[in-house]
Amino acid sequence: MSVITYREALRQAIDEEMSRDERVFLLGEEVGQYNGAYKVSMGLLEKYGEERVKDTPITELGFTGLAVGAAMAGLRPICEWMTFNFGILALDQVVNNAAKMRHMSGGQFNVPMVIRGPNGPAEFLSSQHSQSLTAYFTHVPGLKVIAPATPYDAKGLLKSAIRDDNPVIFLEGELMYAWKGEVPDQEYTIPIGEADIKRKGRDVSIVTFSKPLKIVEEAAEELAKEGIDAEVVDLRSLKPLDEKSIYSSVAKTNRCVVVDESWPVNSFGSYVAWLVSKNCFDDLDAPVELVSSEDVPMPYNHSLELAVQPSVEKIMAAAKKVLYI
Amino acid sequence: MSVITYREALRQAIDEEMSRDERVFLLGEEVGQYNGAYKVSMGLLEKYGEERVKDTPITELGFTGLAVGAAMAGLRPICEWMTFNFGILALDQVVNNAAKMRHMSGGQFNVPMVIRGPNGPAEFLSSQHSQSLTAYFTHVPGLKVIAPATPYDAKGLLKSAIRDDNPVIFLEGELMYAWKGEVPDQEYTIPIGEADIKRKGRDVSIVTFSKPLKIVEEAAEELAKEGIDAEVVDLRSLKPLDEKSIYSSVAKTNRCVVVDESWPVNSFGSYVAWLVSKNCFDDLDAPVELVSSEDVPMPYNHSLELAVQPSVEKIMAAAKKVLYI
Amino acid sequence: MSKTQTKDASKIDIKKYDKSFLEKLLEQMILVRRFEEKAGQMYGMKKIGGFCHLYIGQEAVSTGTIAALDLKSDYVLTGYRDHGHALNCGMDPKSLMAELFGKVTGCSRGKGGSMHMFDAEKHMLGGNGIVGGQIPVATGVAFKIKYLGEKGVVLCYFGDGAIHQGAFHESLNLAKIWQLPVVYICENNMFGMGTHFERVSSTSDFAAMGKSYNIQSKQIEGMDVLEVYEGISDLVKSAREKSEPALLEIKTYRYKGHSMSDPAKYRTKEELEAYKKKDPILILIHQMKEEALIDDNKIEELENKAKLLCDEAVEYAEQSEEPPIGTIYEDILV
Amino acid sequence: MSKTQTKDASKIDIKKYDKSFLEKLLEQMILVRRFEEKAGQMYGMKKIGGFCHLYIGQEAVSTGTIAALDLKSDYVLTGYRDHGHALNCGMDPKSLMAELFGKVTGCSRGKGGSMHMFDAEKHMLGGNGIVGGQIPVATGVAFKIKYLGEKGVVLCYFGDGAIHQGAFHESLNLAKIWQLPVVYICENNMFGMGTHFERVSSTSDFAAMGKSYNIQSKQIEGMDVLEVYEGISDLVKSAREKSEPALLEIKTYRYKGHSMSDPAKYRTKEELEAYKKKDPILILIHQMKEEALIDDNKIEELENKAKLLCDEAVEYAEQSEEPPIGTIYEDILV
Ligand SMILES: Cc1ncc(C[n+]2csc(CCOP(=O)(O)OP(=O)(O)O)c2C)c(N)n1
Ligand SMILES: Cc1ncc(C[n+]2csc(CCOP(=O)(O)OP(=O)(O)O)c2C)c(N)n1
Ligand SMILES: [Mg+2]
Ligand SMILES: [Mg+2]
Repeated sequence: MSVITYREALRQAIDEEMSRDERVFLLGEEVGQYNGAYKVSMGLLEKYGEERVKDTPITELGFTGLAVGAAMAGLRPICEWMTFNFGILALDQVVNNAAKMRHMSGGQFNVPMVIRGPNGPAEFLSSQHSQSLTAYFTHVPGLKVIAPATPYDAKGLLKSAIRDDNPVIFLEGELMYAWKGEVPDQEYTIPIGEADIKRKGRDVSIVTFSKPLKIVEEAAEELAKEGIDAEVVDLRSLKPLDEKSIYSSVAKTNRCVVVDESWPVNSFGSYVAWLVSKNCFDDLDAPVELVSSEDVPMPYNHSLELAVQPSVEKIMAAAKKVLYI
Repeated sequence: MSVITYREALRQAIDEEMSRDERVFLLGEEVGQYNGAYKVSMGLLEKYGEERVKDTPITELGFTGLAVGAAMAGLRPICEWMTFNFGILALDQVVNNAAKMRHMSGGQFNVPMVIRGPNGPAEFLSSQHSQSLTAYFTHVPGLKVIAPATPYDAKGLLKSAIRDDNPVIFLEGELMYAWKGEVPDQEYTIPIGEADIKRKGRDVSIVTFSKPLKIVEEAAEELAKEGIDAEVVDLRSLKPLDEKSIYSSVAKTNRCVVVDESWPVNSFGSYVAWLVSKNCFDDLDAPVELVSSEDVPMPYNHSLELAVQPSVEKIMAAAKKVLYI
Repeated sequence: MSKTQTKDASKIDIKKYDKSFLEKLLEQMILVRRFEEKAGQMYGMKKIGGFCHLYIGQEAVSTGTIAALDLKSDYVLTGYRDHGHALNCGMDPKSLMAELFGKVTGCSRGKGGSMHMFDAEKHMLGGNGIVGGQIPVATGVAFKIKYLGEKGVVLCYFGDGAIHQGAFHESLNLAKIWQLPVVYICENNMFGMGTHFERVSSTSDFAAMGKSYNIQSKQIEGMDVLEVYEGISDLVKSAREKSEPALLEIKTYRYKGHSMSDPAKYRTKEELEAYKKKDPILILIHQMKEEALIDDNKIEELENKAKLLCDEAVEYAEQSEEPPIGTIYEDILV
Repeated sequence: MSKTQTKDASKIDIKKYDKSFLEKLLEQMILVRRFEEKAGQMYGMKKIGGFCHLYIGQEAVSTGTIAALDLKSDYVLTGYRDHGHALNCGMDPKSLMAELFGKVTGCSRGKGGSMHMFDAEKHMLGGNGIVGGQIPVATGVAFKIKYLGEKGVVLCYFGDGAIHQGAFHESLNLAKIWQLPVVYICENNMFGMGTHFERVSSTSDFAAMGKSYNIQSKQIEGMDVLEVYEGISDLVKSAREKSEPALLEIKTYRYKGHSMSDPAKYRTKEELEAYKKKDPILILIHQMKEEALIDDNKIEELENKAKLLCDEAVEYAEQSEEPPIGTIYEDILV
């Protein structure tokens, strides 16, 4: 085991898969000479050359569509969006081509590509640059969606995503790149579609994914100090979703809080909250709570932007609420 | 009262507002000389001239952004998307500019514009042309979202939308344009944000909006024959959402089915289902059911496309399920 | 069409071509024409639903351009008006008609319909319903050719309406900076739905668009299939040999409305009749006859063959099964 | 910069300008420079966070172009590198600095930050963080001018990186077919983040892009503010008088990294030093001095004034209140 950053875990995954399979290539803005806006692709241009590490112009729609075509024709592109905010410009190619090509062609074509980059709120960036767009992808059939929160999960899942024959949306986060964690020295992959219980507990299930995992874990620690034993369910994979792991946790705790840093209205988190409400109806001792960002655009001012997002306090309050404390 | 089509109701609303306020103009593909792909704008070019009825090139991103700028600067554009499927190309201008301009400028600029056109499944069009993208808009703070299902509601709400100082997304449907209904001969508007109980009932609340209203009403009739008295709550306005009307209906019936023709995963319908699960926790005698489209792209074959979508039978089955029948 | 007109129109010396090559071009154009007529008829009988965009009038474009390809290594992508391209790629009329009927034996298993004809083997990569949506995708197919060091070329078709879409411009820039072997073909049939292209375009020479990216570009007439063939050939050659993109605007005309539901009131009968006089099938027959390369018997033979293929296609489609309901869950994820 | 170089660089006869006009240009450029230096300093002190894109080196562009406007009827829109444009529109440095500090007294009430400077009264319409996102919006502002029969012009700024975005191309076509009074200004500072424009562009003369839309287009140098002023003036005039769009590429250079977090390793020190010799402030001072239109006292006076304004701005920002938490629910819907 080595302790490495989330950024380095991603880099290793890409590096290993590029050396394993020549059809894998990386494209995006600043991925090459600049080594990535967030340095995820550090050193890859040097190692694999300009043929396989492509700096693109700032044309998200164009280069994402190019990746779709390359994938249809047999390559395995990793398409980096500098941030998912800019991916909205490319959404047509994702929703109408990547996700539907196999369907429209009656199963003749696969689109084995990964779209990855930071999603969700960062810091001091105001509303156009700080938003979680998870729901735009989980809503659409034909895509897989992954959102790991630790270096271990990130590496193992990114490798699986690159090997997957479907279009996979891989959600990272600016503020997560520097996070550290243990990663095995030998090769491994993590299957897509399996949640991970990050903390075992009996009193309340806190279900989350991506960046909020950290504050969920902190909240669980704090709750423990108050004698409340929270179970932390990290979804990791949103689509396909490991419903079983969620339900068996809730069957045990009878209480559920979902934490998703997206806006609340039809967020993926709200969907999970409904799934639990419906499928654990007889188990639940309290309504499922959702801790989300406020339904407002992200302000630049730091106190405001913190106030807008989920926090340890808000998660603790929600946990206590479902426990009627 | 006159009986007119949904299409004609929309046309009247646009016509009346264009003659009331010179700043109102209409732009989009084929809205002028062709009188609209679905003939909503019939006769408007002739009446208002080329200055106020603008045929655009096929550049959704460009002309939607143009409408945002015109609105910021004081006009009141009605921007027609030939269908919402094509609006994905314009989404950046909606999410990052229309919805956030007021916020980013600290309240200095309003964006009084309406984006309207058919959304949701039509017939025989396969997956790129037959999808409900409601969730893409309801998810985003800074937009209002309206989805009326009768000529009366369409006219009254479109007039309110045009007068509203915010960006309003107005969802119609190809298959609804020919629907008929009574509309007053004198002028009226309907306030945005009020649900309408389309049928009173005691046994189960069926909450819906847009095109599914029709099959919900049919299902209610069928259920009535079997002695089940369904209340039909037509949301009409999704954002802002009239939660009170939903909850008071459920408080009465203790059962709830939500019908939304979108894909299920984090659909607006699933959000409403969660809201009800949470806020009517003590009232509910059964888990809230969601009747949605299947989580698959729309096939061309007609039997398949019908199988994919909500139907009278599916709604009846869900109603019976929550009644444990 | 009068003889003088034809002579004026044709700048091409037909004598340099093999008779069999010319016959093949004619055969293909006749097949496309008859197939589309049949599709229109079946639409009228409600065997086909939804949007159905016929290609009648434009046959010379896809026939003349695809004739320059070797579909073992080359590829074709187009928009929703795709029946002609599909047939010219050698797809079986049966699988097309069955697709139009929504049958499970259709090329896309009844999932795609008129706008989504695909054939992986024949290198026909669709069939795309979003105006301009196929342009970046085609660019990506060309990227794969270059990446793998293959010798192929991609032909990417779209209409005069698509040329203003950002997707087109972003693609051209990518294709140029990476020198990708793709020929972008703008089939300018004068209208995007009901809109004459001049009402929404700032130029009437779309070659200018390519030139601003330093891409080899030209505008040609598209009613004479040989003119089209010659117009594309050098572009295909330089794309293949030098790995570089090109843009070709081909001026053409559709005889029918935009789709089956469009009465096409936005143009005059006279305009339509004038174009019908420049009919691509008539032009080629006329040219071949002038050089005694074809006679009426042969034409009748080709017509009969096309008719038979189309009749068989309808019969096949009629008799094929509907897709089982369970297939709604198939063809989504691998 | 050596005298000969300056003479070569300047094709402009400075004598035809009023001294007060020239002083105003100099004053503005100095103000922008000192403001940006102060912003950089405050960023280092963590008073400012996030992306902060400084305009140092490019002053002549916004100063020279906005000098040709009448902001009672004209409008300005730009991208995220917007402090210079905001100051040149006459926005108060205090409201800018307060915005950078995230204070409620900022022009955007602390909601927008560096990338979102807005002033409805001064006709500064942002400040947009999405590369190319402002281009259709600016086109819409020009649409409103024409719709209401006003006499205004819109200047729409963006970078060399933005010019490949579909949004740019779609806008140019719209502006041309509807003859809208907007001048698109590509500030080509050679880099989009770390990417030299030649690596991602198929042309090194972006005027070609405009010409393909039959839009009046030219490329000029952007280090001499008078050259910029003269370059824009006739375009503004024809936009205003004939209601037609134009495209102006202005070659410039940014001295700092892309944003505060970019060490700019992708370029050489020599390149940077060479540009610093063509510094827009130095050039104008040099030109004015040669004609005895300014002396060191006056320069010092302008410098002091700028310094004072920036110091006051910082003090104002420091002392302003944080926005109350409840304001998160404000400024969203009317
Ligand atoms: C992005 C998008 N916008 C609008 C449409 C609706 N639409 C379908 S075809 C068409 C006209 C296209 O014209 P053109 O590109 O000239 O092709 P043609 O139909 O003439 O072959 C339009 C507007 C669409 N399918 N996709
Ligand atoms: C659509 C979009 N893609 C990517 C980015 C990230 N980004 C911000 S600035 C920038 C470079 C832009 O360069 P240029 O247009 O030349 O402007 P400059 O920074 O040189 O002023 C990039 C890639 C963005 N903000 N928006
Ligand atoms: Mg056309
Ligand atoms: Mg630049």
